[in-house]
Amino acid sequence: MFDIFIFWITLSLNYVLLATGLTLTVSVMRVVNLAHGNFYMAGAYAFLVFSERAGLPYGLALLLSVLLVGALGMLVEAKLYRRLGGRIEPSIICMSGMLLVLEGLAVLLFGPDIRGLPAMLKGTTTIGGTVVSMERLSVAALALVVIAGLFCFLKYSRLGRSIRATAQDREAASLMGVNVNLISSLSMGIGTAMAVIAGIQITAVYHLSPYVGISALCTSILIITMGGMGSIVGAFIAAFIIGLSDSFGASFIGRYHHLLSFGTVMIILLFKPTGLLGTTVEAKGKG
Amino acid sequence: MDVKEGHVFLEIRNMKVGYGAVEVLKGISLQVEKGKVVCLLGANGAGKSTALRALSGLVPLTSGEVLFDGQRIDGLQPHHIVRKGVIHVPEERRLFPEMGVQENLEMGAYLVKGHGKVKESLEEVLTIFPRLKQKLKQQAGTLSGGEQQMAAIGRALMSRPRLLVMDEPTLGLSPLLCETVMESIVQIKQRGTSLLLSEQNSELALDVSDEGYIMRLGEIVLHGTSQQLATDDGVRKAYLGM
Amino acid sequence: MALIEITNLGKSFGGNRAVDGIDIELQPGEIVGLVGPNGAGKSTIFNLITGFLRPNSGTIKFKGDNITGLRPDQIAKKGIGRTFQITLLFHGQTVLESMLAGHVREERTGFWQALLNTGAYRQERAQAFEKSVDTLQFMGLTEWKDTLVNVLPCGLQRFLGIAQVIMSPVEILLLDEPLTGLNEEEISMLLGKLKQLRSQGISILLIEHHMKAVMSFCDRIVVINFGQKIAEGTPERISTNPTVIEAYLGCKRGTRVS
Amino acid sequence: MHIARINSAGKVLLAIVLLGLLAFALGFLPNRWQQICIMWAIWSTVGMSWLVILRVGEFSVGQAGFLCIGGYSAAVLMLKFNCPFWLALIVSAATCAFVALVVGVIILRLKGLYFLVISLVFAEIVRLTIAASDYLGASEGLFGIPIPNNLWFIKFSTKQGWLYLFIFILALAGFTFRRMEKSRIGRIYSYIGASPDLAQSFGIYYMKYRVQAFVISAFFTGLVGAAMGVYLGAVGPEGYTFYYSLIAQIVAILGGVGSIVLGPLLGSALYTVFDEYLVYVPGARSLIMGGLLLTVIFFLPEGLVSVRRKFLNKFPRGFPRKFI
Repeated sequence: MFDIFIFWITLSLNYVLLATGLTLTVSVMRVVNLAHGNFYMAGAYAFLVFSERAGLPYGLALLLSVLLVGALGMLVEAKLYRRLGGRIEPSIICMSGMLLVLEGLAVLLFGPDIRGLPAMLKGTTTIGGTVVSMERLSVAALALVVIAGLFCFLKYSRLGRSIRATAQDREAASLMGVNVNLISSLSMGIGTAMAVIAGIQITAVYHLSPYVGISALCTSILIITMGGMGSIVGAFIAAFIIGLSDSFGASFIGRYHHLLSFGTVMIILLFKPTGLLGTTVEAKGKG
Repeated sequence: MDVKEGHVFLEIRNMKVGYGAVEVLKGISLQVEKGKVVCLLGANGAGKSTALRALSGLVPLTSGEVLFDGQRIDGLQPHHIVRKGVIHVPEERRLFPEMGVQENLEMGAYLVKGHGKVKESLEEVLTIFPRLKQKLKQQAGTLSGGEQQMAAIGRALMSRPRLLVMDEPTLGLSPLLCETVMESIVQIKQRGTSLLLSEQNSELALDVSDEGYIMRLGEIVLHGTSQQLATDDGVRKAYLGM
Repeated sequence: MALIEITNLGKSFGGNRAVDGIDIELQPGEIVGLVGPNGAGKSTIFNLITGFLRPNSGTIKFKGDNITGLRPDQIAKKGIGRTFQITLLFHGQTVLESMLAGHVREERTGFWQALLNTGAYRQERAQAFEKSVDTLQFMGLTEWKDTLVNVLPCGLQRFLGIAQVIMSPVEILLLDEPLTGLNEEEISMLLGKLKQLRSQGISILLIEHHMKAVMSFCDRIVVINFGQKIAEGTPERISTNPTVIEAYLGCKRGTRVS
Repeated sequence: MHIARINSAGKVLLAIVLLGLLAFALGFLPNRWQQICIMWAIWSTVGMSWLVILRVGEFSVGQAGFLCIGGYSAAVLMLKFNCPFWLALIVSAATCAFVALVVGVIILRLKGLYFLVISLVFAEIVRLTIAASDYLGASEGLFGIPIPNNLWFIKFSTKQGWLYLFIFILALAGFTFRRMEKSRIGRIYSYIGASPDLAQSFGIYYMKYRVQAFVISAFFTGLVGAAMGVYLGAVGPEGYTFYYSLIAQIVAILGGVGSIVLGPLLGSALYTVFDEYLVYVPGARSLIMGGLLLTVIFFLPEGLVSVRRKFLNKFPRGFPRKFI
């Protein structure tokens, strides 16, 4: 029981990372980045290369893969997405294209098989008389640190503030002297980096294959639609709800817990089409 | 700045702007001298907003040039124009709704380096708009219209503009609030900032400004000192078409 | 009985009262102008009447029926036609194709008949076609009928907007700034068409900033400011009303200190 | 303008006979090419169905869900209820239409991004739920679906028979969509896609037509899905991944979204030929399809159809809805 509880916390915190990353890109780009899940997958493979093939220590490998894939995200925003002028359909198609390219590359380079990722810490420890795996604890701790760091960055730093400003009113932000194009790339980069961290940690607990991107994408979509697109606090709450269904659900409700998550989101949308805390991208976009 | 009074600070030469086939501005020219308040008057749809938006780089020009302090600024991106000291208070305020008032003001000082300077500017803004003092933590989206306008002007002042461009600062405000806003414009002018403002409320605008331009259907139809314009029948004509 | 009767209409956005207790009445055959400075709440009133927004308070009656809170399409079916301030277009369609949209609500044949191209459907289609050709002729757009709407000159897009609305019988037209972007010649042409429509028994409620046109064209003018009605009356009386002049020109500093 | 032009019955008849003969002739191609033609017909139909939803202004990434429901319905009906093939096809398609109705009423209230992402999640949830059900064979899926009885000269034990069936479905879908596009229904859809507000101001209740389009699209997708399931003889959750939803999008976009029939036909031809020759290199398929999508969106935004259009010097229609 306690074990599942720890698992819930671990999973949910990583879901927060994953979904906050997507929220960040959505609120600045106004389009859901369909390739988000595949950046997550790509990050995990990058980590695999750095830690196993290159034999780098855990922390360095993590940092390198975050930087590498984060930079890739920025590049995609600056070189591909921006050329489409913010129109939704072409952007979605572009992102679907990216999704396929990343998946294809992963299959070509690493093969379609399932792999495991090294854990940050191994072994177990006891908390209050219960044995808990160090792996899960460390994963939860790292996620928490990153979330707190991101939160402080967005809340208190000059750059973080300009990201929020750009998300709330792009034009007004440019009138404050903010280079909104740069901010867009940066948000995409940070959002992607979040996905990478979540990817490395979640796939270490589960498994990694070139096809894990879609389920990560679906999870993060469920979370951000439930929490309200663009709302980071909403994403936080929703991540814990979806995490609840994904961790406890499997043991208490049975194998239909996905349906449960989906049903919950549908019911919330039925009564509040903008999600729990949505200040909706839609409403802003359409004035 | 060691530029003397009377020096032409901003110059717009034959600015044309169009959206698709529609020509919104049919070639307007105007000048703002250093330390002066210039108002751009006209009824709805005359093209005032478009002129100001084009000036600060939000809308591309079809032709013409904009010179600020002797340098061309047309074709630059908005944030580059801001860097030169031209600050635009957009129509309908456009505060960042989910940020507090203080954060909004600090966003205004985005380009200002140094914590002390920002604090100084904040103090200064709060002496101009003492009402904002109690509202610093309140979310900007929940302010009343008048407070939002004050916050918007305050936000623009935070970066110590050389030229302040205001688009319809009294839009949707009650007469009493309009006057408060106009008082603040006088104060801003006294601090040596040049102003270019567009207004529907011509009586008030002419009262605080030195010079006025009157626009109609994308053209400037009248130009003169504020005293001249205040007594001219052309103003009434441009507005009411009577 | 009044054609449209609006009582105590109110609408707030956030804490901002955009429309604040407005009463307007429109008699059959009347042309009423709705004027006021930018942001006064005129377009909001239109959106409330046509169901695109739901009022917080007040009722809207059309020929005695309460239509408050109905959907836009239900209101349109009752014979209330409207145009939009920013001309909305069916991008990618020709003028003639988009004209047919205005006739849809008149058509009775259903999905299967349209799919199977039955006689009744064909007949109705021919009627719709004929009607749009006539209407285009009336609005002077015949030569443009195969042009894509988005490449149509801006002024003519406004003509098309009105043409689409009158494809089906309407009793009242709500026109949101129909003259914006038109040149003097087009303005007098459009006003001529509107007068013809009125002689066919269509009432008009009009938002417009072109004061000259409003003054010469409307039977009655309602002036709105800050979401409230500040004056109402014939054009002559409105043009000399000091409150109205103040709303447009503003007042001098210091003359109104409380 | 199509309204004035009335096709003479003779011309239509001639076209049908010619196309029928062409389809008949396809049955004598080598096996591999028959296979390609089958896939071509399948993805053309799915692409067309996808476009119907795009016409009302929504971008669906959930077509895999309906293929999946269709395939599984047919499999269950034939395996567990000994239902005849033809009945199974119809019932499966109807099931999809019904699911679309129920889901559509909720999710079509959402606009733009919300609809898009929820449609994606919908398809994935359908798949995961099926994979969780023991009755539906869990992750193994259902297999051993019986080969349908012969129909007249069409033998379902050969590729030829299936080719004729899929071409028939394609023709049915193509005919329906073509007629829809040319009739008032298609116009109403594009009115709604172009500007829902304006359409509403003319008395068009847009929810009704949005749901209608969604249901029609699901019906045809389900029909193809059912036939495809029986054709392959097995259905499994691994078969109906997100990639299937993307194929619908890929064929329509490759071909060009301006033309509801011709676009998917062209796009699907390109796709299936590519697919047939790439399937043996794992990963290459995704990579090349992704690259193709990016190429099209940046260099040929109107799709293959526009190549023809450019020659005919017509205005391209482009995406039907201006979003922001």
